[in-house]
Amino acid sequence: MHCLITVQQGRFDLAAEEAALRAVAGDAGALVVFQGMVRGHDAATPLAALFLEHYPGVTEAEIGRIADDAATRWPISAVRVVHRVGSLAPGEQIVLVLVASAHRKAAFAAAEYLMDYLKTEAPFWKREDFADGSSRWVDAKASDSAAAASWGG
Amino acid sequence: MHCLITVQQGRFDLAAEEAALRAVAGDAGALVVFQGMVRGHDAATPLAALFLEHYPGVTEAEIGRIADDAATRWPISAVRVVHRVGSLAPGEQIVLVLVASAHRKAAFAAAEYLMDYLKTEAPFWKREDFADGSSRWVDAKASDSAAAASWGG
Amino acid sequence: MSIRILYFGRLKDALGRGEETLDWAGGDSAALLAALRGRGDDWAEALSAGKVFRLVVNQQVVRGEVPIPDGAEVGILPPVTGG
Amino acid sequence: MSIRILYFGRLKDALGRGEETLDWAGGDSAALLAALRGRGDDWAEALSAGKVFRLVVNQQVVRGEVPIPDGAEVGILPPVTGG
Repeated sequence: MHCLITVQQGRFDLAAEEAALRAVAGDAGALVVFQGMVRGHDAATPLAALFLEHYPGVTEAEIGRIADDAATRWPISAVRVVHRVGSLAPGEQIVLVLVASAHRKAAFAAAEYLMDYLKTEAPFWKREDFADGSSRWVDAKASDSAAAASWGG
Repeated sequence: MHCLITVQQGRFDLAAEEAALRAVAGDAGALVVFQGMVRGHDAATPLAALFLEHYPGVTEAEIGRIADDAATRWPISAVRVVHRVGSLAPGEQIVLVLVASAHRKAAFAAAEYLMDYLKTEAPFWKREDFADGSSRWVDAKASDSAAAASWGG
Repeated sequence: MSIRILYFGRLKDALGRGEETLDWAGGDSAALLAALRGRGDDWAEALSAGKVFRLVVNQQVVRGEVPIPDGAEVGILPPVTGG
Repeated sequence: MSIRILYFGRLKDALGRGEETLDWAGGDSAALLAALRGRGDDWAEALSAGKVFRLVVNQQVVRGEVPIPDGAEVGILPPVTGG
């Protein structure tokens, strides 16, 4: 299974990533892509920017581990994950997940599995910087906290 | 809900379709893409090309109907479907489905729902043209036939 | 009455045609299929009740037995294999 | 022994630092957290047992109580909010 994980500040290029994945994916009939964008109106106050930080080294290793895990669950041939950090304006891309497989259901399942992981377990933290100058770190959702509790510590 | 359905012989441009969808999708945080490609080694004999035909007019209307149906099931803001017909070489794109939503699970569910429909109910027929000169129309899968039987006739 | 019939996918090969114009006494979809099956063994086999297929009348997918209007376009669809 | 501690997300703001080097008597992860909580109410509150968080020792996610080696890098993670 081909797997490439990148955490970066800069934008990513969906078309370039799609071409690169297909080049290594072999005779894959199915490609599923998830792209996340910054929403501008999740809160009552308009968002100026979303600030993301992560744990360099640990983040990439953990995402790679979960991609390997996905490959044991579904017959997938290639995975690509790009996650951005830093300050991102509304509408900007945050995350890109691509999964190639011979089978569409495997590609869908693995992409959703990776996104669930990225949302609930990968070491990223978001801060909302609002248009009125205020800021707040985003609270983990209750369901995410329940998952987090099981990590111990 | 924005919805655009096209059946065409020519290739499609993932990046252009993604940009066009985001332009109409509003404050969507999630974009799910499915892209299907021609597999070259599904059968024992290598494939020279996959030939697809459809029922012009009916195909587009039926896909549009199912996209509207998806929009009643999940909160999605925009759908784009491009399906190719004609003779397609192994590795070439066949189908592109894009779904934008505020919520990732809705985008995943609707994209998978649309693909299930396209595979089992939309009026497309595939013929495999093999490298040895032989041809055969692809048999519907048993599960697809069961679904087809319920249409009556 | 006269109707236009369209055949798709493997039906084209099995019946040796993609479309035809049919002068017909008229009736519902079941009567039309019975008339076509009466053309011979190839037709009875290709359009047998055991083989699932769909009818489209004037670009509308139909279910069960429906009337066929004069001048209708009738699509006869074998099981689909898209995506 | 000396270890390096990294704080992330809201813990940075709550504790007023992103990292520190700590001279410490040594022990396991539970002992380290107890020592940090002992620094005052802010620390006890921010690192309270009721608040879920994760520990990473030398870039490895750990579960339960684990030894902290001399020279270790220890990441203290609040609940994650990625994607």
